[in-house]
Amino acid sequence: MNPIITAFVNGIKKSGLELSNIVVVSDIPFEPEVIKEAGVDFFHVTRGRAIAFGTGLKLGNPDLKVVAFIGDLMTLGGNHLVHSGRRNMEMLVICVNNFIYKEIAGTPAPSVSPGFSAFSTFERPFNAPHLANSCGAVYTARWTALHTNELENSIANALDKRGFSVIEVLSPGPNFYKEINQVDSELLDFYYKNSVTKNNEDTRNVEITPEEKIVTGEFTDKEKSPFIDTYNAQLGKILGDKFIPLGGQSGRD
Amino acid sequence: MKTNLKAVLTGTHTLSGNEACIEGAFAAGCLFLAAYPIMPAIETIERYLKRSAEVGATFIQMEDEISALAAVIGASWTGKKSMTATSGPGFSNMMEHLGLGVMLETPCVIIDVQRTGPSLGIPNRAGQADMMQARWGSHGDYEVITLAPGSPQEMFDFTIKAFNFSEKYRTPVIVISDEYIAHKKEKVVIPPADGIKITPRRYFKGQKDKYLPFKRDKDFVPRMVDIGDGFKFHVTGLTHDDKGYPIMLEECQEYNVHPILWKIRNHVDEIVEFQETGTVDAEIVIVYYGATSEAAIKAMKQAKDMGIKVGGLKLDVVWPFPDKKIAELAEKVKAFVVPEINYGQIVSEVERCSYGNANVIFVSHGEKGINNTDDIVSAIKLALKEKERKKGIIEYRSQAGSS
Amino acid sequence: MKANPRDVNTGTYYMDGDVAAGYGALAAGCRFIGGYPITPSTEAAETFARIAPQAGAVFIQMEDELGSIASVMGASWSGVKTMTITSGPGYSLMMEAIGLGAMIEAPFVILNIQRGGPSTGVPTKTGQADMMQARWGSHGDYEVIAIAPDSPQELFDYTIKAFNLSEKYRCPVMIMADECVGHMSEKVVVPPAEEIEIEPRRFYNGPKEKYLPFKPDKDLVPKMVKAGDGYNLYITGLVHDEKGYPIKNQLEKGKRQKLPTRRLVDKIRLNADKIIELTEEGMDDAEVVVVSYGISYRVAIRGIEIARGKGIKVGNLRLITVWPFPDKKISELASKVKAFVVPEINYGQIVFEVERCSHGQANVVLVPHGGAGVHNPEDIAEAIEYAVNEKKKIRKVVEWKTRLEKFVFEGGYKLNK
Amino acid sequence: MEPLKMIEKDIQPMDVHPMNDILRMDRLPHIWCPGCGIGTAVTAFAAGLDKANIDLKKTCIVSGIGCTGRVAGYIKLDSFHTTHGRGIAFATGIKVANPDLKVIVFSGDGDLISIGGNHFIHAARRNVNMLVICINNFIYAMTGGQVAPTTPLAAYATTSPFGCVEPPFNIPYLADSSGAVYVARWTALHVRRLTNSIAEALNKPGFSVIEVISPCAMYYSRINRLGDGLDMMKFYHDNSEIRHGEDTKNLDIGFQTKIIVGKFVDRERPTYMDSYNKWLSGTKKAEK
Repeated sequence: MNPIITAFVNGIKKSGLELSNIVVVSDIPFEPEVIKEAGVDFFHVTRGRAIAFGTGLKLGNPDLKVVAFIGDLMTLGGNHLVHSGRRNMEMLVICVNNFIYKEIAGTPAPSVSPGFSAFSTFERPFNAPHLANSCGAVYTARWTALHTNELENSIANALDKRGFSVIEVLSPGPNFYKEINQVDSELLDFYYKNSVTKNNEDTRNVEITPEEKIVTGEFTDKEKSPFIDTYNAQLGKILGDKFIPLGGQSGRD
Repeated sequence: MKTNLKAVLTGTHTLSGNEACIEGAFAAGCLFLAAYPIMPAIETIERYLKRSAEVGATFIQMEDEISALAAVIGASWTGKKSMTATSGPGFSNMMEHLGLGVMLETPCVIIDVQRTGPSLGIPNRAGQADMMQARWGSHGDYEVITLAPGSPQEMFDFTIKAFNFSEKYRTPVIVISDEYIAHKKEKVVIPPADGIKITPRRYFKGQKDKYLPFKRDKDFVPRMVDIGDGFKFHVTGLTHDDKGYPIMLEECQEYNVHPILWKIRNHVDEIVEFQETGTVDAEIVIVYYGATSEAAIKAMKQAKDMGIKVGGLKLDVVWPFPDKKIAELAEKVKAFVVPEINYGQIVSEVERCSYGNANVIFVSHGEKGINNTDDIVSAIKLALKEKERKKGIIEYRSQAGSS
Repeated sequence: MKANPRDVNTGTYYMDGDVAAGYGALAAGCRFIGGYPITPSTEAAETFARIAPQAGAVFIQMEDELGSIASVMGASWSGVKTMTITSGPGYSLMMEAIGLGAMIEAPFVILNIQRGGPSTGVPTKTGQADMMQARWGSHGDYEVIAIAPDSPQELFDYTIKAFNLSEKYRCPVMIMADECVGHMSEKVVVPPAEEIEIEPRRFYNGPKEKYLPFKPDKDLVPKMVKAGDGYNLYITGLVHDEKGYPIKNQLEKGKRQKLPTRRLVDKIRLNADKIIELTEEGMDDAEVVVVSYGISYRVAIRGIEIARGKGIKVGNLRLITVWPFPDKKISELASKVKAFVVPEINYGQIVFEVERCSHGQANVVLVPHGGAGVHNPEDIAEAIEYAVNEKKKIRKVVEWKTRLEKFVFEGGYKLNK
Repeated sequence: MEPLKMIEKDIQPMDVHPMNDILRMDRLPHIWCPGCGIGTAVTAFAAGLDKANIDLKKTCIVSGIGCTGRVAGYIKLDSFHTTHGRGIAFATGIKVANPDLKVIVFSGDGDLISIGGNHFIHAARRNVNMLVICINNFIYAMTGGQVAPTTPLAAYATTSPFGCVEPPFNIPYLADSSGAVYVARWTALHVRRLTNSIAEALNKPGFSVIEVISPCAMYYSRINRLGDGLDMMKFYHDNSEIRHGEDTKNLDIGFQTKIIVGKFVDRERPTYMDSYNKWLSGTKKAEK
């Protein structure tokens, strides 16, 4: 099984949350067996819209714990990422990044995702943790597919946070259905040799460049009022008793 | 107009539909592609990238399909023939900019490699369910030209045609193929460069200060200039006058939008292309396009062997629809059989244009996709059996498919 | 089920159509609207934002239309009734997601206040040119329900009905109003809650382990649960089986492969008779029938009056539900009447459907209008007069040359003074 | 002193407006309300174009939708008024297809940062050579005063009738963290500095962003009872502070709080076309 998915499932278990309350929204199709084993609800939506879909789930039922998987390197869904960060929408985003290997290795990449190998190898990737941090995420981290244990802990920590959390995972991208179970040993070896863990590093310094080692770690961990709290506080202030706050079962039929 | 010699790979090659499409684009003089990778259109982008350096063409992978088409329209105004390639979900995302392309009257080509829908559907299975979307997908009134190739060779030819149409009528043109043709490898003959007819861009040749970006010629098509040639023109997606300045009046809306439709509607006869086989004395005519061509041709043969008088009408240009041709055939034949890999799209157009003069039998999706020869043959038999003139489409549902 | 009194602002108002739609949404029990401002639909979003928090509902302005419709579908699966509000350009952006909505069978409503198009067009003025887009705009095969209200009161009533239909058939329902209706101020009566009929969500009540998210009932519509209720849902936009698990392409092996997507179209097509709502008037001895919808209907009434004044027998058919299209009704009428006259604020959309369903038995005359205004009733009356006098069967849609067209292209109208 | 110099140049005989070469005089008067800051920004832009000493023939301007989206229609360059939020994507196509052109995207906060946010961050990441001028008036004005991603917390708008509940974007920070090479912020009051900034950025290779804080007298200040355009200008005068080189993360704007302006980022990074050409020559070599 893909180490990220395993780490994710273990991470949820470590967090001690009620599994049935967790909803995973993803633009990558997971194997149904994985979801069954994890015991969570799962939505596979159109490319790039996982975060926006998750926003609706969260506001429709504020008791849910939403996890969004994005596997498109924030291309289609970049806007939803920055805006949800700004709102501090309570959700965990796991961004699976398969771009880097090709960027750095400089050699023809293994065909982790057919068709993607030749594209835009000259483009600089996002510094995802920094971007997330700059638009307001309360928790950012980066790990590789090799750091399964750290990733598990990180997922458990992030699920504990109230606010928008982003974990970037460098991995062969499960862009297509069949690849979800495959991991390249060559790639893991590459991660092993080329990454260094620096917790609490300023996100400005964690950009991935061909010259330097990949910095992994937990970078941001701050407290900020999540969207629903801000919403309830502001509207409660103005509307007083007339306002029915979000959360609990109050607003639902 | 001469084509870039390096761009034309004269000779006989074994190419997949997607590859042939790009060769066609290069032969037509395409120099810009903006796209976002999506199954099953990826090979077009790969092929383009592989060949772009020697052709001198530019490529950019945009962040989504919305921006891909926006970039294509922008690039087209710099004077480069531009295109994008996508599949269903991406095509849906492009809908807003299809409208912009129509309103700015920008020549560009969109390749839609259809897959099974709706939504994410089945990415590696062929479908033909974007046909109506190609015509009606964007808001507001417009007409498009859509070509439906049925083989890699046609992918090559039609892509060139698409560029020519787009330059001639200053409009986005859609080449709607599908996963089957896109991945099918076949012999493709690429003629010498001087044997390829290229329609040049209709440039404005007059005085700089006299240029009006939307002043129409007699055929309702306005003339273009390139950015950076000093014309200092303005174009807008708002309803505009000849100068390209917005005017929010009913009269201007009529003035602007009606001719955009006329430039296609009044030239339907010049645009529409189809291939007829044995329709002269046919009792039944199979109307087909794209991936179902193979099965339809096979079915035609089988039916003929059984002694049935059956003809075929292959739609090369699907939009604008060959209304007149269908209406004319309807008066002669007993029924139309329309196989499609969807649940009824072009068949309703056939129904419309047959004016109740012929029955319309629809061979739906079929659980066999493109391999539905036997379904088509059975449908032909059903059509023959049906003595009454039925109102509405008769759907042939294969035995295994009925539940 | 009756509406919740908390959601219903009972009373008689003088309000515009957009506002009425906002009131209607809340009365229907809408708990979530994800929207993005776009003229001329913004007032509906503003209204909902103002009245929602007091009823425990929420309005969020998303970053774009792609986000707003995705959030709406998410909220729908979280167990609440949802809607999004937009106009042409935003509607075009939503196309991909509408396919997802059809596929995951999320009930939600889209309010589209149409404006003059294509592209940015005329944002502040009316149009009816998104009608075909509503049916065909997303890739792949699916069916939707589309309703065309013609007054603020109807925007209230039919917003509620749209919610009811979406819950009943678990499909996206479009309210295809236009700028004229959206910005028209009229009397709107909001009835007491007990007079408003609400369709509850079709929740599944059986044992958890037996739940199959896409196992249909007899009417081909499956039952729903809420995310987070422990059903271990697997919902995907890929073609899926009853469990919701994606199915793979097996066609390469040359086998037959039954696709469950058939049900998505059948659940509407086979229930079409129950869904379709029409009004007709003066049909008994009609020689010509005017088919119209939305604001064009109200203009057509005047056109018909003029024609009737000249002694022509005209029937008036109004499509309240535009999709699914009333094939049978048109076909039936076609065998009785001489011609159909279709006034619509576009250059021909629904008219082609009328042409299709008339099966060559009646002529079809289109009275077009490019948008940014409504028809001149005289044009409609003249088209009726022409239609009744035309002896030949014409094998195409006759496009009536309107006064506006003559004025602009033949009357020497100068746009730039 | 630049606007003055422009006038001097054309001072005799004055039968045409000094900005005749840059503005489309046949489209005036413009649509902006009294007290709006967009006109000021356009004037500064026109002066900046003049000062930048670039070939105006090879310059084009792209706008999206909105009040600021109309700017392209008043500038006498090759000008494009495109769809909502897609100005940058459209401009990317122009720039990549013809790298000789100078491309300017002039649009509003809702257009560029809300619906166009994705194109904004991606173009910055790619470092596509263009200048983005973003008018920030804290609200969607064209549609009648809806909440924007720049509306300060607790400020009122028609779709946040009980106060905005979403923290606003810090546009310079977003641009900086996505990779823009030149980031500045001015208000509509800082005409001279804005002009200089525009001229400077026009000659800067790479993705440059200039945010212009502008009063919206019709919606933002009316809904929030902040007076008219002049009152807003007074507010900017009293409450803006120039801090060049300030760390972009400190540039948040609250409701009627201090506004820090200045040039914050000015750095070098290979542009998209640089990387593209480098890559292209690499592949060409590899083929040989």
